Amino acid sequence: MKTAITTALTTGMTTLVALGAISLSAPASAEIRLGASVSATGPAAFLGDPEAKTIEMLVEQINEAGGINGEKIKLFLYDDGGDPNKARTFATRLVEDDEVTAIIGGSTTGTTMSIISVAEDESIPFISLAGAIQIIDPVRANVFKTPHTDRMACAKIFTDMAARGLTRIGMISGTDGFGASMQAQCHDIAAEHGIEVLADETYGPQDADMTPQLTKIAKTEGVQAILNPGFGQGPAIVTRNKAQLGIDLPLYQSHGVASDGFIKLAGAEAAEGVRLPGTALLIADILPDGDPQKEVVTTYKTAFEAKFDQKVSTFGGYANDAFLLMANAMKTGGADAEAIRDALEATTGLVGTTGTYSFSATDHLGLDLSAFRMLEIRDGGWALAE
Amino acid sequence: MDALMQFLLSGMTVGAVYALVALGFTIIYNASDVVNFAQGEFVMLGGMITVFAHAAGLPLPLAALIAIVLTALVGVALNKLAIEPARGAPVVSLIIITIGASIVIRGAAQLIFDKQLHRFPSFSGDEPIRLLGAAILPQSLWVVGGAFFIFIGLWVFFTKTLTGKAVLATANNRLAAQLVGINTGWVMTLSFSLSAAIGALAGVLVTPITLVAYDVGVGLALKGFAAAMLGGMGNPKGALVGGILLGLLEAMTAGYLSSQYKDAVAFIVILAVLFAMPQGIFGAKRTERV
Amino acid sequence: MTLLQVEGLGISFGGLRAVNDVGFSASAGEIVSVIGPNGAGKTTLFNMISGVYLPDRGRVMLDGQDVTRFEPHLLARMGMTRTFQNLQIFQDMTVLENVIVGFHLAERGHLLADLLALPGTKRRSAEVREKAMALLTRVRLDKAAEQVAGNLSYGALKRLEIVRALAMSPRVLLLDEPAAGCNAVETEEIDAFIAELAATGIGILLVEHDMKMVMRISNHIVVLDHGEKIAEGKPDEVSRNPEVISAYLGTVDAEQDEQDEEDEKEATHAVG
Amino acid sequence: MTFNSKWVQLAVLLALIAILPVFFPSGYYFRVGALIFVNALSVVGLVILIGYAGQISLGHAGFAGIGAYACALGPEALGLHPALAMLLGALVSAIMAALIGKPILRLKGYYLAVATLGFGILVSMVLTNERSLTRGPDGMEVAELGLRDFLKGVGLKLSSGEFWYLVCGLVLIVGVWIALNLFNSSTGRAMRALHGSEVAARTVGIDVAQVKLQAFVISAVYASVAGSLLSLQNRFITPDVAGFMHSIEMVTMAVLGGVNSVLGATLGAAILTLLPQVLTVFAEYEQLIMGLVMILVMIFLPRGLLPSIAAKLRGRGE
Repeated sequence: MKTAITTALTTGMTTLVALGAISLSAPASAEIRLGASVSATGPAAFLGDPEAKTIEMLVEQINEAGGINGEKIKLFLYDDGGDPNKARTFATRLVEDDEVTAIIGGSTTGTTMSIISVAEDESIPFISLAGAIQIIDPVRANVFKTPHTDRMACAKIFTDMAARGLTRIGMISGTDGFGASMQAQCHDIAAEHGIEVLADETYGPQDADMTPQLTKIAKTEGVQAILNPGFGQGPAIVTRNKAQLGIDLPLYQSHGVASDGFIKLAGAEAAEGVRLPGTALLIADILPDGDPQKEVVTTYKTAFEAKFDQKVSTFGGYANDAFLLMANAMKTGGADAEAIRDALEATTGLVGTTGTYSFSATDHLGLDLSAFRMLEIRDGGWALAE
Repeated sequence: MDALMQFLLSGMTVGAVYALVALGFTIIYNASDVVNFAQGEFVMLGGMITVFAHAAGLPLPLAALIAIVLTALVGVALNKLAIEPARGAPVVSLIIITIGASIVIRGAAQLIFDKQLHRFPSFSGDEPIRLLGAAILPQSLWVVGGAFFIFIGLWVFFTKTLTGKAVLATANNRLAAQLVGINTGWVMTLSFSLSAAIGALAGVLVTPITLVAYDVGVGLALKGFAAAMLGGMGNPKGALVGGILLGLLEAMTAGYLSSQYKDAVAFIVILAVLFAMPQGIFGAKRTERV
Repeated sequence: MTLLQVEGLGISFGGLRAVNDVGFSASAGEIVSVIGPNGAGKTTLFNMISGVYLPDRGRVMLDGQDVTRFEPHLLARMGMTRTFQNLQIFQDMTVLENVIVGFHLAERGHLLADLLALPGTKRRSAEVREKAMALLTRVRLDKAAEQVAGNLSYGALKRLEIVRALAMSPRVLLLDEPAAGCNAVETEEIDAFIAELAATGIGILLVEHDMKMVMRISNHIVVLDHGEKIAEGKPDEVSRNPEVISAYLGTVDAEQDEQDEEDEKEATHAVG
Repeated sequence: MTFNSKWVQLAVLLALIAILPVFFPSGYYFRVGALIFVNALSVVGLVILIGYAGQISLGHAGFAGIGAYACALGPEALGLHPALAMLLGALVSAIMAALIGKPILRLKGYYLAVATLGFGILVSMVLTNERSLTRGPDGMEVAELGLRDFLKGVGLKLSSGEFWYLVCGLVLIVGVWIALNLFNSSTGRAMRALHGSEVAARTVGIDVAQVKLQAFVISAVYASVAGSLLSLQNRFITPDVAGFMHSIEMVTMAVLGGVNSVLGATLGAAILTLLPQVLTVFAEYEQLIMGLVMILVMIFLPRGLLPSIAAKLRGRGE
């Protein structure tokens, strides 16, 4: 009897104390509050890690330069670990507790979708860093995104394939969110581009050997090229396994591995000739001086690599672009969520690392294929394929 | 035919990776009845430390040696700080403790190293060896060879050496082992350092194939655990056979059925085996004494 | 009339015949003791009769029905239960709860009724609680009813185990060394209690080391050695049987060692 | 006895749920509260399985996944009302648990652990791979429960956070009530008995296999309902809900708080749900701290937080 009461009281006290501990950060005033929830750890860490670093770096830069219209940006940055449930909790926290006026984040489609419902309910402008098309199709009033969609990546790849006369292909996709989503999108639009998918294999995100799948693809009659949507170690292993098996078919990777790290992991020899759609960021050095993106990619790349002693990746670029868009909208919108949203939607011709953004009421991605560049790995480095 | 050969070789390679992890489970389990869910982290540490030591300019063999020694020390620390103080705790608590330890090691690795994927060069180059129309990387032979080498080592250790028998005796009856003069504390230290060293060696061997990052341990531990249970926990033979079997199953399923469900087939087979043989393939039958 | 009949029962462990071709019978109200040196297979025999081990050979008949290889809980439903040489107490439950569990067959209702605490469940619970208290009072454990069982002394636990078995109103009760580890006073007490039980018509099968006790209360004695039945009969017949005497005299020392070793194994097993 | 500990425990829980919102500075706290209740619900199920019956499961997130996806798929594919879909999910989970529990529960210790683990992984694999049904790893949107609009219609206006705080709190109370009923019932005692000594339980007539199965099925239903509540609340669900780490998280919550105690397990759920929220300041060290907490509690408070603390307090009182 007495035990039960003590027990019960203990539970109560502990819960109270714990709940009290959350509210350590009390809101201050006269600043623009920007929220971010990215997957800095967990299975999507190599998306979220550069994203988190980029956002922190840019906020620091802009505040050092005097802020936006004289107002400093206060950043609330959370790590959702790639867990959509956590992402939703952090989104709620950003909106309800930190009272932010805008959110950047959602490294994966799952976390993005979780944040969307909060952003939409509370009418907070939100720029997502994830790829799936369902984020902006149908268009939601407050949701924007910076990366190209998976569908656009497929289109870019298929266009290049068709131009080379490669129309019958085999696919090998990762079963993680990125790979699976792109696999489905590519299937959807293959026929439009006159591409026939003859073999369709998958691998788990932690798999160590893909030779069985590749053997199957190579044995499939008529396959002219291989496409590998995925990120993480999978594409590197696929590339190495393909070389190991001596399969002499052109290999296309996705924008998911567009970083120097990929060449290192796959090995320059095995990666030679691999093509993938990438952004200007990867080829900042060889970009012609007249290129409209030259300045923005060089600025970002220099700053990031100097600060973190780590190569830039496309994903950090997405965060860079999202922040540029948001900061630009805040110049006119100030700290008012609705005004920021309207300003975002009115954005035209903003040059980012990923491409040039022009939003409209019917287009919350604002990119076209022109900014996607077909890259090829040559002599251990990136080169323009076109 | 050459397709089958390729599936077999792939299965052997992957299976040997699992077997290496599973073998690491064996010693700690034999000495303490603890299934160490942090075993995957030893593999990760082996790979990561080697990567960073190598990047710092050390020759690969020296880097690997340092990785193995450091990981062995982590194993000893794990025993002293987390396992010894909780001796006699129920299975659930021990699972939580070792999983907690794996989270700690992973968290520390993420802080000390980074979150990137890494790899170092294969030991004998990347020129594939052709075999009956199939191709295998020389590094795969290192992995398969390593698994067999460790298996034989463990088998000799447990059946032929006094120390190995002391380990088994400690697991069987700690008090009795102490009474016959076995220093059980030392046996535990030895077991954890050996297990950790085997894990680290596995990490060194497999990194050129599987690549390494701070978070690869969970997946490896899961598959290694499944392999060890399939073969019968505690038996080096079981670990080897369980690992290779699991690898072959996955490769055959990927090759002939569906690559999507290769992991599913592996687990279904494990469930089926456990229904028929509740102690795994080579597990010892225990009669309930009342 | 014959309540329990055992015919040609045998089991082997890894080729070793632990018990071979053992048979005997017990009637209602009768106390049948199984004696023999340690390692003779007494507990193994009990384990086979009570369904804990599956015998390789032979039959067990309960009330004329073949119950060989029946699971223990089915045997319990048919009125046969047992106690254990090395206490099998529900350590984390209270003393009272231990006995209430003994009433499981009388108390159990529909699972949903249990989950929702329906009135029928509560009523049965209250009834059983009362009966359990009555049983505890009988063995002077009523004061300890709300204590966690693990805290009780060894002798008290022995009594607790017997009343737990009694709770299910068995027709046949197998007692495996009920007085082991008890002092003289406690032994006498248990002794009297067993006789009392037999008088109510329960058939009792007893394994006991205390020869004085066995000779005093048994109606019939079965002697095992090396897994085989070497003698059977009334107490005075058996005690004069030369084969029995030599079996006992020959193994007195070895027996003690073996016993110690077994206890130790058990102890570590329980801890692990 | 006019008052027994079951009612005290329930009253305290009810009071906590009712009074805490007074101290909530913002709507976010309702969200955290609701999450705690959802987690606590599945953990109470595990208390029945692990604490009462002594059987381990490393795959219970699989049932949470079934419950969660029932609420996502039911309305879409079968046109069911989400509330009915939740019941359907619980039913499917119960049937699955009964089917796989039968062979699996013969296994013991680590072998049972690996078998349940396999089951959980199979469920999450099906959810990930059956794209045509579940939309794969990117997850799918979940229909609105509709109850909040109904309440609005009758004049009770609640924010989404408040509404789910209330709903999950109420379901948790019902769940705790049922678990406490079970504890002191014939079936509950049978579970605890077989936990203490399987062989002794059998000799008093307990059908051990059946009772284990009952515990497994009941805990599966708890996990399933918790999964359903999570997906209805989040309006979006991914296969992560059925993942291995989620299973581990559930077991950790149960063991941390005290696996023999319903309230303790609730406390465990509260702590592990709150910890990442409190630790956002030290995001880099979050994992490290989380792991250390797990180890330290298991070493120094082996029976779990609440029972150990309660025992200490009691010791001082005497």
